[in-house]
This record gives sequence, structure tokens and C-alpha cells, in this order.
Amino acid sequence: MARLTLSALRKSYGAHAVVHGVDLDVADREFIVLVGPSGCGKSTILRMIAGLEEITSGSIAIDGRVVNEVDPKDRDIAMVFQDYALYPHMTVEQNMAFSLRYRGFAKAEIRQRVAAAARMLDIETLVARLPRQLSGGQRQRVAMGRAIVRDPKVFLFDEPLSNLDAKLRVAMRTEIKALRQRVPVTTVYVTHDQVEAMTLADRIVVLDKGTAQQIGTPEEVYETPASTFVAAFMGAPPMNLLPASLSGEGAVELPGGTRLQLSGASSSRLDRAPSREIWFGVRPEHLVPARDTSKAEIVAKARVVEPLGSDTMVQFDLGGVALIARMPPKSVRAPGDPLAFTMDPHDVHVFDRASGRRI
Amino acid sequence: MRRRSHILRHLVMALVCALMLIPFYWVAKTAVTNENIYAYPPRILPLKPHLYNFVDVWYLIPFARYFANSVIVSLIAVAGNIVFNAAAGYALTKNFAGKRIVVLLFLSCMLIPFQATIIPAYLVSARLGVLNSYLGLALPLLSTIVCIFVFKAAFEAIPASLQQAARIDGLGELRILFRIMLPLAKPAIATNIILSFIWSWNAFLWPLIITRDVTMQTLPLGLARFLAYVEDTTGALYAFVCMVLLPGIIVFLMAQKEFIRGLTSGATKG
Amino acid sequence: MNTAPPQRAGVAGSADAVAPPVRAADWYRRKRTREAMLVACFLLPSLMIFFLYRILPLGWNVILSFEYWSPLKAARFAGLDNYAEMFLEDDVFWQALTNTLIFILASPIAILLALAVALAVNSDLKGAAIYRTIIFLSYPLMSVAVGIVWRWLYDERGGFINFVLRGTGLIKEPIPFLQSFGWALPSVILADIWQVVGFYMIILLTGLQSIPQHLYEAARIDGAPASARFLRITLPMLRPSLFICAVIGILNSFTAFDLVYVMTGGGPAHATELLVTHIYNMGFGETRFDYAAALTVVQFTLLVILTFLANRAVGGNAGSVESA
Amino acid sequence: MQKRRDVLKLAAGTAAASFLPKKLYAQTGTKKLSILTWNIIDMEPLFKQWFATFQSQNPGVEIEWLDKKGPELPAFYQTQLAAGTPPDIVDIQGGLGLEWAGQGALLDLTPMLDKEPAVRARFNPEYLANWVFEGKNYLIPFYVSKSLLFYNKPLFKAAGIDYAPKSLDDILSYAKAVSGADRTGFLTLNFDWLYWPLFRMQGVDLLTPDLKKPTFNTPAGIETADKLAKATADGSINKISWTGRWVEPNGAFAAGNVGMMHAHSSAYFFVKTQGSWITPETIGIAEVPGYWSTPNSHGYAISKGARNPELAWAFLKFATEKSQAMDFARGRTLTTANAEVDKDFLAELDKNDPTAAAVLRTQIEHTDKLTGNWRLSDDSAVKNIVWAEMQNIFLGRRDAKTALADAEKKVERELRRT
Repeated sequence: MARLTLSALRKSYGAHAVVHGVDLDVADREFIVLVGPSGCGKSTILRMIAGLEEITSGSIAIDGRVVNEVDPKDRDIAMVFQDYALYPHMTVEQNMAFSLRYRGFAKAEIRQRVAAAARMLDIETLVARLPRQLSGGQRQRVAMGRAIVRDPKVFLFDEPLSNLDAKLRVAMRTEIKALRQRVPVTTVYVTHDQVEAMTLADRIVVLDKGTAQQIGTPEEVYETPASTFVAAFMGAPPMNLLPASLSGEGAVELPGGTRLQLSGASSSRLDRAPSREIWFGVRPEHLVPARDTSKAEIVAKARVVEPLGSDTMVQFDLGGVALIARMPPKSVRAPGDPLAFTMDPHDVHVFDRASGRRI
Repeated sequence: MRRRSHILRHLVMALVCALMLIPFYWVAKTAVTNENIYAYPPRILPLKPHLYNFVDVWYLIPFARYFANSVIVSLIAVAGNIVFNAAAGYALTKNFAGKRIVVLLFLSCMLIPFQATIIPAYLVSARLGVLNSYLGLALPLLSTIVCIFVFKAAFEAIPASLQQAARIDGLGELRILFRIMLPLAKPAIATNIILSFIWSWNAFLWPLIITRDVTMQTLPLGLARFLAYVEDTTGALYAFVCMVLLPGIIVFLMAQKEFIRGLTSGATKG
Repeated sequence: MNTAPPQRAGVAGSADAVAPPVRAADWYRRKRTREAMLVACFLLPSLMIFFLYRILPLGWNVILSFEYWSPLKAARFAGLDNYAEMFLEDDVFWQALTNTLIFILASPIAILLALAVALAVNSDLKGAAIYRTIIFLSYPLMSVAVGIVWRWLYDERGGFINFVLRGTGLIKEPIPFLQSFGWALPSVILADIWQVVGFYMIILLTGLQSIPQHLYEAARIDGAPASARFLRITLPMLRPSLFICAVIGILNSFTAFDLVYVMTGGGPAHATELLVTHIYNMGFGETRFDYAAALTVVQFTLLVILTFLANRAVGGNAGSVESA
Repeated sequence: MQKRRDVLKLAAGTAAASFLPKKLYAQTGTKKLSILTWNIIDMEPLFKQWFATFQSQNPGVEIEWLDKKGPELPAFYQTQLAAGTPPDIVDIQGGLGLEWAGQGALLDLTPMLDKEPAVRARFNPEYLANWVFEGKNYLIPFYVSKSLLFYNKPLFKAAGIDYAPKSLDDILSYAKAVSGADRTGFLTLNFDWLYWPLFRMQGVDLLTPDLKKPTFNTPAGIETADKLAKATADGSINKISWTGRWVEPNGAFAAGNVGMMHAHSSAYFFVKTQGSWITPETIGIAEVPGYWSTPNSHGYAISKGARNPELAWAFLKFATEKSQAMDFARGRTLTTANAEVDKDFLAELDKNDPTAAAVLRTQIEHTDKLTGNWRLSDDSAVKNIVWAEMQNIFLGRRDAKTALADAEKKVERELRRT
């Protein structure tokens, strides 16, 4: 049982604040991913949880015990660093056993734990090697092994895959996911890669400029982004965002004069909009090719066509704004081809222009 | 392609080394011949080489005693340098109030020429009661600023995550220094050994001032004593230089092993 | 699952139940104090030695520089007399100052040379250890001997350099290197470079060996060419070592004392006089310790300024690798 | 095994003892005598013998002997002065003794010499007068030398010259005749005031007799400097003359490519070991034209801070006594300025080594023509000023007229300063 609770967590360097009051309640065995662009404060939060950074204000509690005033070693956490931080002068085995030795474990127990972790991570044959004799992926496993042998309350991962090449990154991602099912420990995982976040997380925390923009399951974050920032950050290619205006009674006027009538719940929310100026958002895959051009809400000409095999990405202009649509393969062949789309009102997003918040 | 660049590099290095070695050759040649180095044209190959100069060096001064003195003083200096410099260098990688001042202080300490500090340094040593002792000989050399900065630079090149990992693993500062930082700073340790050894081994003016007792003198002082016997004949001087130089080279070669190990085993490479 | 039951401060039902503690600052302050104490303990031995053998003597020099003093006469206040004499009447001081600056400004040549050598011998080149040893070999030599050998190398009649230059037909008339006002200082500087280049090399090698290899691996994965790896990784990571070298270059303007003293004695007509030889001559040669003290203070101030500039030149923070 | 352990024990014991600072002699007892000599450690057996004899005459006296090499002795002595622990007796070379006397470091020996005229009578009066500062005698001669002229007879013969030069013009014209290819005609040592006879023989003196005003900036002075500069430029004079100190000039002359060398007697013994061409037939020995020469002598002084000045004086009397001085002259082949000793020793040497005897004989003759021994308390400052400008002239950077005028101005300022 290990819960992790952050309340009103703040961090500033002098007058410069990098984390502005983050609240987060991580349930036992939950896998939380902090995601955001570089400089958003995600690593700082992780390091505050680890005790490597001072907390300016707010608190961190593990299992209800406030650990603000607890040294890193006594917080019962384990951390996997971006560069793995394996001790270069020790063998894999010594690396994994290192912290246990300083925690007064019996030799036999250390041996047994290291062996178990090595078996679990499939690195049994490597235990006598030095870190520099390992490949990137193997080092990554050792780093995780070092965390696992500790059997901590909380696992912390600091962009653990960013030093690997693209192919290995995907493979390791899958492994972390698989490992997670065998060792279900409360985890906070930091990454700037939204795909990692989507695939690994139980819940995602999207951070920007030191504030949590949205906390939710991958589905929530993807389907109902709380702000234009989240909308643009999660998903590749990102959500199309157009400056638009509300023309009353649930209607939206897009650039180029197109009017779109939103129905039901959406339209009633629009009435509460603080301003008529909005961002209108639609994901590339939610631009549905219209069979009947006359009924299409968007009519345009393709500008760039990028066939990906499974899909074809098409760029086009709408009232001077560039948009991307994800279309079935071979549905569009060349630049200049005519395009026509309809949109399901449930799949479109409306954000306040000034605040960027979802309406 | 790679091989050709290697050959080119070998050629360049060989040339540089040859240029570096010319004065050496002359030292060695003169040491075994006693030739007048001002003879013209210079004689490139030694004529009738002999080893009398080396024998003279051994017998005309209490070479063994001076050698032992030099070894003791240098060992003290080397030990002091490693421990004190590593500690200070590690401290300087930390952030603390007044760090800039301390760094500035250390740097400025370097900038006073020893020639200008002889008299006060002697008075200080007299006050401490360490005149004419091994400790007194080594004391001013026990910590050197250049070497502190060598350690500082080496520690800073060690990824911060290693220290943090160690902290999470439950190590205190002393253990981090000794178990993590020092083993990873072997090139810096080797540099410290080499430099502090050479500095104390070659120190001349300070031993000259602080020792009164002939039996406390170090090898460089022996040179002066020795030259009094042989009337500044250069062959003897060079023989002496060869004999004084040798330990420095041996220490370098031994410490250099650490460098090589650093290269081949990647001890410092993450 | 855990080995020890957690010390519960109280089971919080929700995030709200955990009140943000205000006392945190106190704990951090204590922690920082503890760290500061540790830092102080680590610095103490070195500081003690420097205090006794560097700072006290500097203070002695500063006080003396405002006095009339000799080992046997009671001190008399001199005000700025020593400084006035130095700046207004002492031509040798100005010459020595110029020469000292030239000596320092020549050190980048040696540092670049050493950097090239260090890069070459830090590679997978076979026999690198031999090259390294040979190039370092000149450093442990006693400066007095180095001076004597180079004095001979430069000799107008019997010297090796003239012998070679004339033998290969490069020059007709021998060059009196150390007897010529134009050649004397460059000649001394060259001999000095010969001696210290191995020192620079060692420092730079230490720096090179401390660069974590994974930085290069990452760069290689990113497809950075060798030149970019040098400019983006090697050079920035070498900054602390380069700074040490720069400081050694500055120091060298007085550690070269023996060499200058033996090779030229500061001559001809002060053409190779450095501030430090002038200081020594004034102190122990002319028994004017008060005036030598004033010279020391001025040289010290000059070198502090130069060190400060060198620090700025390599990116500040006394040669630290800038961390975020 | 047992033996090795003993050796180790002994070594450890010695090492431990060495770690403990030795007590400064000055802080203990009163019957201690400390003697600082200038680079004569090779005389250790003789000195040890003297100490033994002296101790038997003065029971209970402990003697500490320190020896430092030339360039380092001043630094050592002055440090000891500052620390208040100067050696009782110090051996000083050249004009340094007068500077230290001027500083108040040395004891005035005049009362002792006055009280014991027999001691005063031992010494050559001119050499003794070398160290009279402001009318008081601060040092007594230990061993003495002065400059003379050596010449390479084969080179002279090849150039058609077969006698020693009688004037500066002779020197320069012979030098020119000898020089050519890689030969040069003339060399001089230059430290202290060793080059000054070249000016003095032209009637140029440095200072007025009262030492208050410079007198070298005269037409004769300028002319002399000019001549030397020209001869240097055309290769008659070896450039080492103006930069080298001891090893190079002697080495160059010994190499056999230099016609003449102006140096003091000890140079002969150095040159002889380095030059295979040197035999009694080939080396010419002559007085400097006009018999001018610069002394380069060692004297004994007693520190004013000496704990036992009477004991120190007793030792000086002992060391300069005929028997001791004679042993010393024999040991080092030199002149002591003890008139009786020098006479006897030279007679003895005539039989064994006539060339050496001829060299040493010049050292005790014409001692009334000593120059370059100005009794100034700031002799080295004056020396440095004049020498720098001389180098400028001789090596062709400045013309003699302006350089000497500058030197004159600076010397005047220096003389005013003290």
C-alpha cells in the first residue's frame, strides 16, 4: 500500500517560479505519467518527490506521511535516471546490490533479491559486467533492476527512454509495461513523449509552465482535452486549432465563413462561454471525408499529401489556417485534389480564445 | 582512411617528441662525457662516454640520505595533496553561501610568487616550531590550488545523477566522496600524485631557507653542495640532474597507469 | 511488501487532509547548515595552509609596501612613496610589467599545442603512452638545468640551434638569441613552453578522461560529425581544465623565475626582466624588501585581474561546467 | 632477519626524530657558534679539523656550520636576519658586505683590529680596506682575487701578435686581428664590477672619491663605451661578455675560439679543466693594461645579532692565522690576503705548478690599483643601473651618449635616495 499525495506543491528559484502549486493524488499501484514540454517543471516535481530538490511550499506525502522533511534515503523510493546513473566502477551485480548493502540487508537476502530481479529482467548473464560493457537497453534494464531490488513504496522514472534510439525505445516501452504488470508499484514517470504517456499511464498529468493543465486517464486527456495546450500536445499530428467565433444558438463560425451547428450538450455549454472569440479544435482523424460534397462542412483543395501506408495525411488551407486530416489510404492522390469533410459535433472541441480553457 | 590518418598522426607525434627530446639528449650526453658544451662545432655523439659523474654524485654528497629526505617529504606532500585537495575540490562542487569568495580566495592565493613570501613563510614556520623538520619542509606544499581545481573539474564532469542515485541509495557525503567520486576521479588522483610529487621533489628555495641541519637537506640542495666540489663542470651537473629526475619519471610512469586504465576500462565513463 | 512498516504520521483520507507544513523552511535551513558545516570541514585543511603560507605573507607584503623597512631597521610609515617611485621613476618596473604581460599572453600558444597533443595521445593511437611520457618528460626537470641547457642551445657560437640553422643553410650569420634585445624574450618564452607543455597536457588529459563517454555515444547516435562532437562536447566539457591551464599560464609568469634567472638574469638591459625577477632583485639583491613588497602587491593585483578575465573568457564560475 | 629488523627500527627512529623540529641553536645555550660560508663545502675536511682544533682551545664550544651557494646565500642570511637568528659569522663575497653593514646587520670590527694591531698587520692593507664602510672596518679578508687577462697564445701567434696588450686600444686591435669565422677576440666576465677596469684604464671612474656624484659621463667615458660597442658589433668582442656570468664565458674561452679573457684568478682553474688546449706554453697570463683590476674577494664578518661576538672574533683570528690560512690556500689554490701566507704559498707553488703560481701572483701585486670597489650601502642598485645602460650600449640598442646621460641621471637619483 503506497499512496503518494502532492498538495499545493510549489518550487521557485528566487523570484522565478517553476512549479505553481500542483495537487496530485496517486493511488496505490497507480502508474502516473507526468508529461509536458521541456521546462514545464515535470522533472522538478519528480526530483522534489525524490527529495533531491527543496520544496518551496506545499507538501508531499507518501502513505500519508509527509516526507518534506525526510532525506531521500529515508523516503523509501527508487529512481531510474535519464542517464541510468549506474556506478561505472561497479559490476551490474554490485550496482544492484549497492543500496541494499547500505541498508543493512543480510548478504544472503541481497543475493537472493538481486538474482530475482536479474531473472525478472532477463539480465542474469550480465551480472558480472561493468556498465560500459552493456548496450543502452541493457543498461536501462540494470537501472530498473536496481530500483526493483529495493522493493520501494514508489518508483520514480525520469525520462528513462530518452537516451535510446527510436526502435529500442518502442521495445523498452513495451517491456516497462509488461514489467509493470509483474511489479505493480506506485509509479511516477516523467516523459516529454506523449506516446509513452498514452501507452504507459493509468493517469496522465499534462504540465505546462509549472501548472497541471489536466489530470486524467489517457482517454480523458485525449478525448476531452482541458485546454488548447493539452489538445495540441497530446496526439500526433496534433489537433487542428482554428480561430473561430460563436454566432449564437450553438453555432460556430469558422474562418472562410463555414458555419457549424453544434447540437445538444455542446451547444448549451457554448452559451456559458465568456466570450464569442474561441478556438475551434478538431483532430485530424475526426475530419470525415464527405460522400456528398454539398453536405460537407469543409471544402478545400489538398496542398500536401503524405501517404503513410495505413493512412494518408493531407494538409490543406481553410481561411488562411493550415489544417491536417487523416484520411483512408489512396483516398487522395496529389496536391490540388478536391477535399470535402464533415464533422461529428461530438468530436469537435471548443476553447475560450483568451484563456485557452475548454468550453 | 583511418589507417592513413593514424600514420600521419604518428609522424606528427614523432616529430614533436623528437623536438622535445633534443635538450634531453644533450643532458644525457654531457652527463656521460664531461665535455665542454661551448665547444664549436658541437659534438653530436659522445666521445669516450663514462659513468664517473654518476659515481661522483653518489659519493661526494650523502646522496642516499638526501634521497631519503626527499622521498619522505614528497610522500607527506603527496598524501596531503590527495586528501586535502580532494576534500576541498569536492566542497567546491557544492553550492554554499560565500562559495564565490572562497574560490576567489583560493585563486588569489596562487597569485603570490613564493619569492615574495620567503621571509613571512619562514617566520610562520618558526612560530609553528617546524623549522628544520620534514613536516616543515612539506607544510606549504600540503595543499595546492591547481590540484584542488583539477579535482573540482573532475568531480564536476561526473554526472550529477550518480551523486543523486547514491544519495537515494542511502550514502552520506563522506561515503559519496570515497565510494563514488574518488573512484571515478582516478585521472585527477593520478595528476595530483604526479604534480605534487614533482613540486615537492624539485622544491629548492624553501628547503634551502628552512633547513639548517645538513642531514635534513633534500636532493636539490645536494646539487649546490655537489657543485661546490666539481667546480660547475657541466657534466657532473647533468649527471646529478639525471639522478634527481629519475624518480619523477618513475612516479609519472606509475601514476600514468591509472590514465591508461581509465582509457581501456572506461572506469570513468558512464 | 515493504520491509518495515512506514512510520505513519497519520493516515490522510484525501489530499486535502495533508496540510502544507510551514516549518519546512526550518528543516531545510538546518539541513543547509549541516551541509555548510561539512563543506567548511572539507575546506578547512587547505584553507589553513593557504592562510599560513599565502594570505599572511600577502598581508605582510601589503603592510610592508607602505613602509620603509629592512630586516634590521624599525619600520617607518612611507605612505605611497614606494608606489610613487614604482610608477613614476622605475623604468625597470614598466619593462618588467610589459614582459610579464607578453609572457602571459604567449601561454595560449602552449595551451593549444598541449591540447592538440592531449587529443592525439588520448585516442586509440598505438604508442600513445610513449608519446605522452616523452612530452611530459621536460616538466619534472629542474628549471635550473633546463635554463643551463637552453642557454647553450641558444648560444651564438657553440649553440645547437645556430649550428642547425647554419648547417641547413637557413641563415648565414649566427643569431645571438640571448644577446639580442629582439630575440631574448621570445627565446626565453620558447624554452618555457618547452618545459610546461607537458604540464598543460596532463591537466587537459585529466579533463578529457573525465568526460563521460555516453555523451559521445549520444552525439554519435544523433549523427553529429567529429568536428561537432569536439565543439559541442569536448570543448565545453574541457572548460574547467582550460581554465586551470589559463591560470597556470598566468602563474607561469612567476614560476618561470628559475629559468629566466639562469638563462638571462633578466637581461640584456632588462629585456627579459619579469616582475618576479625584479621583485627578487629588489628584495634579496638590493635589500629593499619594502619596495619589493610594493612590487609584489602590484603584481598580485594585476594577476588577480587577469585571472578574473580568464575566468570570464572560459565562461565564468571559476571554470565550472555550467549546469542548468 | 634480526638484523633487518634493527635496521628498520633505526630507520624509523631516525625518521621520527627528524619529524620533531630541531630546536633553533639561538634558543639554547650560550657557547654556540654558528658559521655561514659561501659555497666551500668541498673544504669540509679542513673545516672540521679547524673546528676540532678551535674547540680544543675553547672547551665547551659547539659549532654549527652552514654552507650555501652564491645566489642563495643572501636570501638565506636575510631571512635569518628577519627572524632574529643570524649566524654569528658570515662569509660574504664582493660588495654585499658593505650593503649589509649599511643596513646595520654587521658588527664593526675596527675596535678589535685597533686593540690587536698584530691581527691587522696580517692582511694586505688594500684588500683589508676593501671593506671599510664610512671609516669602519666590517670584514676581514678570507680569500681574495682580482681580475687579470688570459690570452690564447696560439691564436695570438696565428694573428701575428706575440705580447700582451698594453692599452684598451691594444686589446681591441688584437681582438679584431684574432677574430673571424667563429673566433672572437675578447671576452670579459661582467658580474659585480668585473668589467670596470676597461673604463678605468681609459681614466674613467664611476664616482667622485667622496662617492657623492657620478663621474663616468665624460667624453672619455662615452668614447670607451663607443669603442666597446663597435668592437662587439664587428665580432671582435664576444657577445657573451655582456650577458654571460661565469660558466659561458669560461666555457667559451676554454673551447679555444676566443683570443683573450678578462676574468679573475679562479677562472683559470675552471678553464684549465675544460680546455684541452691549455698548457703552460699556450695560455698567456697578463696584468690588465694600467694594472687596473677589480677585486672579487671573500671576507668574514660577524653579525651584529651574534650571541657570542667575542667567541666569533676569536674564531676569525684563529681562521686567518698563518697555519690555518696556509692550509686553506693549499687546499683551494688561492690567495688569502694574509701577506705572509701568500708569499710562502706562492714560493711553494712555483715549484709545483708555475702557471698557477703566475696566475696567483697577479692577485697580490698592484693592489693599489683596485677599482670597482665602491664603499656604498646601495652598491648593487648603482651597479644594476649602470650595467643595464652598458648592455644597451654594448649590444647596440642605444648610443653611448644618451645612454650614459640617462645612467648618470639615474645614479644621481639613487645616490640621493639613500
